[in-house]
Amino acid sequence: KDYTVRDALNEALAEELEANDKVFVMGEEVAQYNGAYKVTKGLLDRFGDRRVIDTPITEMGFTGLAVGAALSGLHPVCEFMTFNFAMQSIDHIVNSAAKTLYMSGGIQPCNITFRGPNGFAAGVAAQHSQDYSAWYGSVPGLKVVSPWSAEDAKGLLKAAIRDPNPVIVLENELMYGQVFPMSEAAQKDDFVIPFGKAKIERAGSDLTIVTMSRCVGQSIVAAEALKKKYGVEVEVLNLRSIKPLDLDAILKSIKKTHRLMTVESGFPSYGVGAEIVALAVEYGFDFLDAPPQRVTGADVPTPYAQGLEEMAFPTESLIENHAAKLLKLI
Amino acid sequence: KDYTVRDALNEALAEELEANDKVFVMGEEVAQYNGAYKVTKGLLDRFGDRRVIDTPITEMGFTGLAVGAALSGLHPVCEFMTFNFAMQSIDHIVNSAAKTLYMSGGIQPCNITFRGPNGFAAGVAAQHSQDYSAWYGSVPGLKVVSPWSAEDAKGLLKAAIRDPNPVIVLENELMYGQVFPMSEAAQKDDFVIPFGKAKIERAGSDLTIVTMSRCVGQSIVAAEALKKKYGVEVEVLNLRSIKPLDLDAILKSIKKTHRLMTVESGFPSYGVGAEIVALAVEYGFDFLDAPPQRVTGADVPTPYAQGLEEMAFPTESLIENHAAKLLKLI
Amino acid sequence: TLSDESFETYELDPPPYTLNVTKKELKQMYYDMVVVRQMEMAADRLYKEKKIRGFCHLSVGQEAVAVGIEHAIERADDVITSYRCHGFAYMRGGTVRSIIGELLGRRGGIAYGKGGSMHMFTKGFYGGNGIVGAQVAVGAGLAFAHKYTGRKNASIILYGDGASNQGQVFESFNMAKLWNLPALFGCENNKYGMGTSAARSSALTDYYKRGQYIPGLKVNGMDVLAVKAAVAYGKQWTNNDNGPLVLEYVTYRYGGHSMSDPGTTYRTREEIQRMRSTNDPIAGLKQHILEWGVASEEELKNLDKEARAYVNEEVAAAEAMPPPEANQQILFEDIYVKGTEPDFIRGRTPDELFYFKH
Amino acid sequence: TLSDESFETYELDPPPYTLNVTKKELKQMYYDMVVVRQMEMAADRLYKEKKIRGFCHLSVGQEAVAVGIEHAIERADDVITSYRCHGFAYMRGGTVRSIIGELLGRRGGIAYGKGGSMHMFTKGFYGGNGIVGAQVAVGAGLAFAHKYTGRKNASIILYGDGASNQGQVFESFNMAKLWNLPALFGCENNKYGMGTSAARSSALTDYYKRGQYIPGLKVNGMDVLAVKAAVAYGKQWTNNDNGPLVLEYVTYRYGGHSMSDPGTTYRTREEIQRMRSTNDPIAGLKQHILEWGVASEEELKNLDKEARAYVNEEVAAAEAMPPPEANQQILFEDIYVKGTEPDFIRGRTPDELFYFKH
Ligand SMILES: Cc1ncc(C[n+]2csc(CCOP(=O)(O)OP(=O)(O)O)c2C)c(N)n1
Ligand SMILES: Cc1ncc(C[n+]2csc(CCOP(=O)(O)OP(=O)(O)O)c2C)c(N)n1
Ligand SMILES: [Mg+2]
Ligand SMILES: [Mg+2]
Repeated sequence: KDYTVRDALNEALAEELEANDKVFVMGEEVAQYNGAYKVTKGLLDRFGDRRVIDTPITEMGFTGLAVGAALSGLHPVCEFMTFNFAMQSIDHIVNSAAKTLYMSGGIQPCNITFRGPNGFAAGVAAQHSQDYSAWYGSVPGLKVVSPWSAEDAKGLLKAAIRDPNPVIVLENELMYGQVFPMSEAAQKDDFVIPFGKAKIERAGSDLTIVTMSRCVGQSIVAAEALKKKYGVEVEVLNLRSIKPLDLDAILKSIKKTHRLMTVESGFPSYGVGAEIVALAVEYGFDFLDAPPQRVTGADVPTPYAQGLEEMAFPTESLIENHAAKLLKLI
Repeated sequence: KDYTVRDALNEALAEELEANDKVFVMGEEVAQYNGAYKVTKGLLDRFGDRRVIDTPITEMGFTGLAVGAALSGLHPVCEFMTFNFAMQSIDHIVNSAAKTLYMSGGIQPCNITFRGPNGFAAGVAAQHSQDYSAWYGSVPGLKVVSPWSAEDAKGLLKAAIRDPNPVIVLENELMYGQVFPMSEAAQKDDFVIPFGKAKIERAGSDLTIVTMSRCVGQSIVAAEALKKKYGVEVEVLNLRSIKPLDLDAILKSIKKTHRLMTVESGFPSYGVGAEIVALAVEYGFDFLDAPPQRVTGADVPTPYAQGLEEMAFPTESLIENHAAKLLKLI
Repeated sequence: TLSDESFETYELDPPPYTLNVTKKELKQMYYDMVVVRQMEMAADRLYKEKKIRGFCHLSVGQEAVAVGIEHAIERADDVITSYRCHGFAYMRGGTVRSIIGELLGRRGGIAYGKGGSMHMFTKGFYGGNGIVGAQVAVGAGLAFAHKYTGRKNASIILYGDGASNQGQVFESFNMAKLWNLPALFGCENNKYGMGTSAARSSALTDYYKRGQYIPGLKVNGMDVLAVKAAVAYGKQWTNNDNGPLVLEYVTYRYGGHSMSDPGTTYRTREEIQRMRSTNDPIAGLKQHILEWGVASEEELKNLDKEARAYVNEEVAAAEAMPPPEANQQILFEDIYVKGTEPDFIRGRTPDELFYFKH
Repeated sequence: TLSDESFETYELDPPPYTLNVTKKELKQMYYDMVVVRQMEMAADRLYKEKKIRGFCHLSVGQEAVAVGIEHAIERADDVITSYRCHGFAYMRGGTVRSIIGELLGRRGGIAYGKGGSMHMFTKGFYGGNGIVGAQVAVGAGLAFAHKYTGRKNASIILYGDGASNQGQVFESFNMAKLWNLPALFGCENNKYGMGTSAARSSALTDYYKRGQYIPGLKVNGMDVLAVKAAVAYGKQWTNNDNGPLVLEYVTYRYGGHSMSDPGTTYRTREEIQRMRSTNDPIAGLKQHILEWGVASEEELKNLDKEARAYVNEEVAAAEAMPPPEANQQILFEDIYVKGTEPDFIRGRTPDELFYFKH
């Protein structure tokens, strides 16, 4: 059966709401409006306004409130209309949610899930386009996932809700409408994807691309083109989990391909790719036959005009082209 | 003449307040209390309460207000008692300050300086110990500096105040009381240090240590010990500037030493070291004879107990030891 | 003379209910409102033609706020608002061509195609801000700067009924009162924040009272003259060093929240229809103009035509403008102030380095 | 009977000025306040001996707040406060040994040496929060959870006069009122936030009125009985589904803001002396106890002694406790819930990897 990513997220929420009364969904426009991007569609009708709650536009306040509810034993799913707005409440995510278990010496857990679209969308300009993967990925006490496919979306979100720690689910608005096949297993209500395990979406022997979220699909397209044009086989590793990172999978792949390229759409400096490359050389320097390189967003606030916006983020052809360069095919 | 870092910062502020009426200082306890860490000591007495302003404890509000004043043409110096509290207002730093010039197509500059202590201090536990270098370093539109010595502190802060862009000055509480010699030139009121240039604090030929802030001093001590014990010469590069990074200086040094180690006290994942290592291998893979490696803080919210806290951050002996390992001396 | 229902006050003497306006200004206000509406309708059309990307928040129904404010202040005063900013950008001196050009992502747009619908700036106009509530604290800073430099100017700070709950609004109120800043906070209450009605977002929907220790003034935001009178009074208030004021402009948005919202799932079509037919700011002023014999029906029709022709021309000119060239030079300009850029900026790959010539 | 000056109200009927307390409870309250003070004084001493590191915020002078609150609520109610938390941690069931142990960074500390002075948690006590104002929104969430699960319990949410200006306080007020949460917000007004007097930080220093649309109750926070009465009344109020209430506990901190602040640069020694000699909560209760013949001077002296002996014993026990072993096992435990950790955690170098055994 085919699912959009949106459907998969919606199903994950519905199943978890159904399974556990401690789970509730809270955020701006999640209830009556059915979600700004319709991810929570139908949940209010089905579960009522005790479980599906529209908040005022007060990110800091409702994030703190959700964290408090989690400390008290509930399992909130806190939606940010986009993660850009979570910058107003990042203090609660980091200081109130992520650090409390540790600061309390282990006596005060915080089972909460923060979710919403992350990164750029189409034509929404600088303030609505930032990618926060690396920021959240740096914070001990958090787990951070970034789904690509519909299965990823369902399995990771359900795992997030069940995980007793604070988990950040970084979705992607441009993926909500994309359709993916969904396995029988994934359609069941017990389907979860374990954190910290990357998935080989395309096996290959000549180059490892480590990537996440929307860039996974772009990288697969690029890999197919590279195969067609040059006969090379690129391995595409879908990270799924930003924290913890699957170091094993990365090392295993570069042991095989001896070449590494990362693809992400965040800013280039201090991003996800930097960490992957650093880990790869710290632990796998001798496997590498060529300089590992990063394909990223450009170091610029996102411009509005389409032609400029396109230059600010990786495209399939850019990925293909840079991989070909790295492989010295061009 | 000898200066503490605190004196150097204080002098920088006083000189810039003196030089330009558009400059004012604002923050919690900066005026009557003379600063939580006494960096602004005497400024209220000297410049009055129009120029040196105590704010309520409302980081988001006063940061936004300072940004507005900057948009209007003033040159605010906005102190955070520590950068941990700036998480409450990071939206203004990123979305209101850093991105506005670009979003406006270049017509609306924002000359503002954000400063305050960053990173861990002694025994202040998880919520008061975070290092934000990599977060701010990732944001286009910002410049980010991190002084080590008294000269750094004075020259970089003055350059920050004069720079027409938003600049983040990441100080370090543990350094405020440290004493450094200050050159004649640096004691003058026209002394500024250009952004984007790293400084070789100790020249060497066997290993490059790229580091910043307090870790510069620790790395120098480690380098001296390595020299004594093993006769090796370690080059210590003080980054000074986190954004932009001095890629040239890093490459030049590894071209000479063929080995790279980074030292910082932030969390290990997605930190400053990752970016340095990634740049080094992207652009200098072939110069490197050994895997570049990172020495960082541990991936843990900062614990209170002293023995644990010590395990959470690099020490001189840890730096020495890991460098010796990297050089295969042990 | 303004209607009795123009104002309600909170710990404040009401503004005078009489107001001197020249015939010329009345016609100008009428013309301005028509231009703003025409411009927004052009944007609506262009959006539906897929020529405008991303978000696009229109102010149809709310024209009296932007127009009334501008007619009460001077160029040296400041205005700041949210993403729903086209009308303000126009009234602050932006041309329709540059505004529509921006929506179309053209190099000749008001932000050179970099900002889009939500981010427009011009002299005395500080955006066009995309983060709900952020502009309130920034706006307090504009007022701070006026006071710091001893200028007798007001800062007009606009935010929505939804935004009014943001904590930084209260933080700004507190500082503005403590420091006696010349800030005219003003909630543009259009009854909804996206799909959430005021009563579902706000424990107290008397937005003009929410300054608590700051006097408040509620004004009929569908009446451009009432808006002008209120803001003129407010400007006087701050000029006299009375500190901040919290205004509430009661208005209504006819369309959806943004172009992607049909705007009819959370309110009835009747409600919208009723507002349009009984409260429309343009129709309202028209009636006054006719009643007071300022101009004839004929003359107003001509003004309508003139406005429409002007907007059409400007839109055509905007459509004719080229987009910014997609090159690194243009992509990377204006991240930093010219001449103070780093040596280079990194693009998407290690090869995409753009060096500035200093 | 409480003094006439115990309360002031805002859109609220005042609580009864009479209160039934057993002799036993009065003595217990006295004892509790003395223990808290002795504990804080022990912390002061240990800090000066350099046995306590970092920040250390004491509540000497403010004991009646923590003690009065606990005597008005049940274990199943919740309390949350700032870093100035030792007294609350004790009243919520933490032992002096575990609290002092925490300050000393011992494994037997209430947070196993990981939290230190600012971060203490126990059943029904949610810290010990270091970020000014953050606990207010979190506290609203505790109230939300009570309501969600249908429990008739109150959440006592404490914050300072300085913290009261934080925007999220107002955001929390708004949600609490909208959703009718059983939240007893309470500003512990000790007149200063660090070196800033209330009037320099707050445009309205009537903190009990700052809920605006939430009724308020100001209570003499130097009178433990008034605090108990006010909180009992508040708990009744929330139990009756009346929603939130904003309390103000007017109190005073005798010492500096934290151990590094002498506390005498921004206020006069006379002011401190006056508060100590005329308003001390322990002396105040003592007088009542004597007046009402609850106990003799002798008995109270014995209670004092008992409390001091207890605290001394506990402090000695705390000093005898070992610090946590400095190993990776202990360093890395409790970052994540046991059994749900990642495979490994990275320490400071690529070699320092700690693997969890799942
Ligand atoms: C901090 C933040 N949260 C959420 C959003 C998404 N958002 C954009 S507009 C809006 C509604 C605002 O309503 P209101 O303040 O009433 O202004 P109006 O749109 O009615 O003019 C929301 C939720 C945002 N841009 N910023
Ligand atoms: C967000 C934030 N800003 C600043 C600080 C530093 N700080 C700690 S306590 C304090 C004063 C708080 O005063 P008040 O709320 O009155 O509480 P009191 O200390 O008097 O109990 C400040 C500024 C902080 N911890 N968090
Ligand atoms: Mg609205
Ligand atoms: Mg206080």
